[in-house]
Amino acid sequence: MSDIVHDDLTESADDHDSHGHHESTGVDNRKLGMWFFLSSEFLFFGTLITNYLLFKGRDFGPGSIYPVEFYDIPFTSISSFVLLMSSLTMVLAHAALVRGDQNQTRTWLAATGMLGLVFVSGQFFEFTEFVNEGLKLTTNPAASAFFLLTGFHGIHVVVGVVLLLSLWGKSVRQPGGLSPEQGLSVELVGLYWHFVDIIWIVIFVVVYLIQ
Amino acid sequence: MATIAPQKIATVFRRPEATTGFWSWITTVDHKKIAVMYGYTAFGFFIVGGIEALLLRIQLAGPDGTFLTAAQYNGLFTTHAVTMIFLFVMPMASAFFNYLLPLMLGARDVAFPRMNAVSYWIFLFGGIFIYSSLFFATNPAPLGGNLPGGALDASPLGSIPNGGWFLYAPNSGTQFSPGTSIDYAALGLQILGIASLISAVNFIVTIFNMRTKGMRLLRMPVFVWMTLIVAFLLLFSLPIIAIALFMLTADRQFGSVFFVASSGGDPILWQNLFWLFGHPEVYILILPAMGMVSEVLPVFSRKPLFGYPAIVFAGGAIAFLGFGVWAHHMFSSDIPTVAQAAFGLSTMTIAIPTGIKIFNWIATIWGGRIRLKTPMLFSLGFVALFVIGGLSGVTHAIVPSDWQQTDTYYIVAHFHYVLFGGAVFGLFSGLYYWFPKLTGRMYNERLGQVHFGLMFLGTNLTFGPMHWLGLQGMVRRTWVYSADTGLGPWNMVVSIGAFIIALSIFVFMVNWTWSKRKGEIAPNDPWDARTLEWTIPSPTPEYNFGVEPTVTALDDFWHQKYDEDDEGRAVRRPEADELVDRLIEANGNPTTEIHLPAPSYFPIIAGFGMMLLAYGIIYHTRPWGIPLIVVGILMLISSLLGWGGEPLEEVHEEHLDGQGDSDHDPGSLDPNQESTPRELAGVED
Amino acid sequence: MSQAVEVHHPKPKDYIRIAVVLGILTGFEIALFYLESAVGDDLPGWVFPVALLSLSAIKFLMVVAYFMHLRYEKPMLSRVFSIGAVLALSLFLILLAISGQIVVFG
Amino acid sequence: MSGRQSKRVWRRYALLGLTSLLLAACSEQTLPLNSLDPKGPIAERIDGLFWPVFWIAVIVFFLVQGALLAAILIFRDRNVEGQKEPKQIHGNAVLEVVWTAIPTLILAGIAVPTISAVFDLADCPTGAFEVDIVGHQWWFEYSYPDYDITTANVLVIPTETEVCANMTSDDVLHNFWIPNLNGKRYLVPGSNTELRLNADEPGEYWGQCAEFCGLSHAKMRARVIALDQSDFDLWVEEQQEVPEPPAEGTPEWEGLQVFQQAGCTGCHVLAGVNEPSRQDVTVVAPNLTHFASRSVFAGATLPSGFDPTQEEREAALASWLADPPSIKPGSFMPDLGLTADQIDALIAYLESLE
Repeated sequence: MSDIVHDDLTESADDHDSHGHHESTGVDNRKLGMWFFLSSEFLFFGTLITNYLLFKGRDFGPGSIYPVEFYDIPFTSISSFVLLMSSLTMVLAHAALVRGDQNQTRTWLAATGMLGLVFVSGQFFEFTEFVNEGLKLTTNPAASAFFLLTGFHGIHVVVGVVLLLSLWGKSVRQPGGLSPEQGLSVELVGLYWHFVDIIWIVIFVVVYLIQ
Repeated sequence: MATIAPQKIATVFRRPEATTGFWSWITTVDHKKIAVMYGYTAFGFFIVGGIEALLLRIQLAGPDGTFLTAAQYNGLFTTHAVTMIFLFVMPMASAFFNYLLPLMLGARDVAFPRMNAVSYWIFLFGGIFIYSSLFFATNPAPLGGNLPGGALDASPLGSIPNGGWFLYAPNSGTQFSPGTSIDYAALGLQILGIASLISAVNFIVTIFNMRTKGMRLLRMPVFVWMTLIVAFLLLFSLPIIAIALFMLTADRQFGSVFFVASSGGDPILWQNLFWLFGHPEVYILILPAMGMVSEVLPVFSRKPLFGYPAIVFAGGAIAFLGFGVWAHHMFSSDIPTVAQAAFGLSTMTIAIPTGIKIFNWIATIWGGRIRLKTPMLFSLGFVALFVIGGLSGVTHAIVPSDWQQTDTYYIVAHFHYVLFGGAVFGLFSGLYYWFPKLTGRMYNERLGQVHFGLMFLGTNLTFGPMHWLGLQGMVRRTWVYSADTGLGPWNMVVSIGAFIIALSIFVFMVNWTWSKRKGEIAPNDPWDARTLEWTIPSPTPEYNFGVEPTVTALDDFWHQKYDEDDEGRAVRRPEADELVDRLIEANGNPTTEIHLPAPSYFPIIAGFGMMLLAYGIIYHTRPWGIPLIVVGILMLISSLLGWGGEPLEEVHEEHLDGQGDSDHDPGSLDPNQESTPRELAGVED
Repeated sequence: MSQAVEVHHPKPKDYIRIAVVLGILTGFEIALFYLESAVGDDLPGWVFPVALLSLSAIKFLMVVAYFMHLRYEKPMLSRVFSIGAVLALSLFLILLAISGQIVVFG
Repeated sequence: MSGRQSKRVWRRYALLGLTSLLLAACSEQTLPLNSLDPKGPIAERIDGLFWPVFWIAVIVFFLVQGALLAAILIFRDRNVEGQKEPKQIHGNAVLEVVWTAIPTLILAGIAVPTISAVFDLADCPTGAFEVDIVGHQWWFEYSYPDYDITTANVLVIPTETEVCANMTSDDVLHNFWIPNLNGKRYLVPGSNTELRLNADEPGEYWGQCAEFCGLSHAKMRARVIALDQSDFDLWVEEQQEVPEPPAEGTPEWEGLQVFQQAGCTGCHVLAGVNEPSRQDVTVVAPNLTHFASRSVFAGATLPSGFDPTQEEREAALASWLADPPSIKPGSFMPDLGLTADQIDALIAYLESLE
């Protein structure tokens, strides 16, 4: 914490103020709030990943089955790649908006949302497969932890898709496209989206690839 | 003044317009009104939790008590803890944060006023949700178990959550707690956690971003610092309990087996996760009180806080270390020896920053000119009692001693000295200190001192003997003890003490109610104080500051009033009285138009939707369960969208002095953003 | 949103380059997975986890630095973000350590 | 005003002092669960760790509270004209260092013996006398793997012997605590924990489940009886015998009929009655083979008192058999609706099971 303080001790809080009352740190309230929220999200996912790691190696007695026996690595690799690329389209959408290119913004926002949907559908398919093959939430704690972790991540993706599509809807509906201020919303949704992506980067390796 | 012009906006509801009366409270986004609602709600729950404590103490006054049944007792000790922690101390602290943060920082509101209102309503409905278990929950005996007479516990008291606030697995699982009462506790805590997480983000951003000109971080009052630290603790500890509660709810409702030992689940994992949150939670409860005491002691000693940076740093250190000591709640549990030793050591280190605070406080009053007014008495009481709690805390860091002490009344004594003698005394100190600010009137000093005297006596009579009882072998959470254990006499003393505390609280309520209406009109700066909230009229005007203050030092207001002579003694500047009057005058009569965030219906709808969602989850197997979930989610989404759809402020011709403020759920979208003057101003920068 | 900050942003081309690198790193990860299945027994047990974790850490940092443009923001935001990351990492490593013992001895 | 004020403060502290005096005076009472009354080497080691820390705490307490009180008394506002304002002192770096360093040193001093005790007391020594403890809602089951004995509520151990309890739980968390002999330790379902016990003298030591374990947590109590090695050997012999069935027509025989017909055998095991081989039985209730040899029953809650007479014992047993859930709410032993005659017969039978 003292590091955060340091910035502020050396520069006066009112350096950037010309008039009225604005952000003492020079970072928009919403953006600052978003970064703190994302920082806190590490603890959410940290707990879930830890659960999985704790249970994945335990012995649940004879005849028990483990999520690792069900993984379809080629399939998950593709959906991981899809999510990774959606981060690219997201950042392109934001870059286009900064340039003032409303058309491209619209396209890339839609593309990001679509890629997100593809990822979620893939996860839905994966879950269905697992359940059909006999791995259920109720099977054992390792299975419970797997479903809760990936499910919780999946819900994050769904929320992101909803946000993206509603932004896209606005950019289509509004005559001049997104306003510069809505650029901040795009930026915030982008931060959230990239965060969901980096969490998957970790999950992909820690849960799926490390044996 | 707030200009509220009706305007046509495409929202579900017409914009609320009331500025007084019932609807103004329901729709308010004013941090002061929200604070008042937090305060009264929290105090209401304090009375409930207190009555629960008295019932427990009646039962335990003598051996083999028959006043309560086992089910009632187990329910009452659970809800007593939940109520006092989550529904009293935390929201009461939140009331202070809400009221004081903007005032101490020189701001017109918090960073996200509507999120602030959402926090309050979610908290309120969360509390109602937990207590609705009285009427809706069930608490049958575990499968195969028999209750006296073969019947369920008939009274409503028998149906409240009864697994302890810690909800230890596997007792909290469906096998051993088959009814719905545990679900009420788990989901209720989840809801309260969401409310706190939202406020944590809000407070952090407020503190970082809403400081007035010149208010550098190290010029902020200690109370603001402690708020910041608490908000960080909430931000990083709540996610852990949120996931743990998700896991418990999933176990109970959807058949996962995280904590079901017979399926390979791990009950100790619950303990780890719970205390990873639970220990920082202790500091969440005590740090706000430490902040208030750090404000009160200097004012009533007429000296600056001794070692301001040390006190701030110690607060940060306590918070940081607080994350690394959770396993000391589990010394007799199934953790390896090396971990026991390591956590014993880390626990001991907490005593160091705590000591720094205590010593600095004593140094603050040392050499001062101590006025023993009620707020000061409570602050001094805080220091005295907290020292006892801190010292007994060190004795449980001695791991083998803790093997004897844990789960006995010795622990109960320890944390009540910290949380009642500490946190609650601090909160009362604050309530008396800022009473004139809130109401514009003075409380009755004599009654205040009677309150303090009774409460100090009652606290020591209640919690002092508990040390002894614990060492003599009285185990916690037992609804009866046998006369043979010889624990009877001291239990009687404890119970008498509890009623003395109750009496003192009654005195407080009389004082408050009477003084609020009939008390003397408070002078502008009744305590000759040091911080910005005393430079504005009392009660605080809706816009807080008529003129945005500029600060040049820590305790800026004091330095404006006082100079130092050659010896370093404070000397009141001749123009001080005039200055105070002028400041109050200017702040009470703004020359420019001030735009305030407009009230909104959506926060209360969001809070209500959250509660419906929770009911829906508990009863998802009933035909009306799923519809309830859907309605709850729809209410949540529609209120978030609706709230995104209404501008924070009404549209103005010209932007004169916009509220530094933007209010959005992070990630929610705002189609009318361009109409918000503040945002335009932001772009101009 | 300050325009002054936006100026430093990479061009779309740069983003695509970064994405290509990310894709290649993902390819490496998958390759490592199959390599471990094939020759894992001949190497010490820590080699593959360490390699995989390093690759994912690099990807993680690239996304954070460029796509979330944390590199171009005020340092304060990096600190805000890393508090959560570091805290989560250290707490859960400790938790894994003490619980791991339970598995070993229990 | 200020004079009266200070008197009040004094009175408060005087009262506090009085309270602590009373505290000391009452310690003569019989306190069977007193953790400050060690009766074995392990408890003594813990006790030896507690007191020095306690006295250090007392010294710190008086220093800090003394300073606080002195500050209040010396520097209170006397409310006189012309009283000078205080010097505006903002802090002192040297003092900060001092009051950081001194507690650190004290804590370091405390830490050394603590850590060594943690490691010394942690693991059972090899070759210790082994017992298995299983926690049930709401009673403790004890078995002796080396002697093929299973009993409940009363744990019998030899004196001056390192006893190693291997513990687990059948349902929820429990916590086994015999304050005179050692600190407490959890019983965790699905895993094993160890607790060492060692008693110097023969005697009866009281205990209590310390972790909240559901409705009747308060009634989950325990007794440890320590016997000299020779007495212990006798006890083992006695416990290994299978009791003779009572002669037909006697009250005991009638009790046995009730035992077999009223449903008791559905949960309770009794060697020679419904236990062909001990291993096959799933334990849901205490093994009653040598019921009469145990000083307490019903989760060690009955009979109460230190030295109950046979009449008191039988009265307690009658009340327990008549309505168990009223004594232990949630009890898995139901109210079987026994008549007074049946209860008398059962008591006669059970009390014959020495």
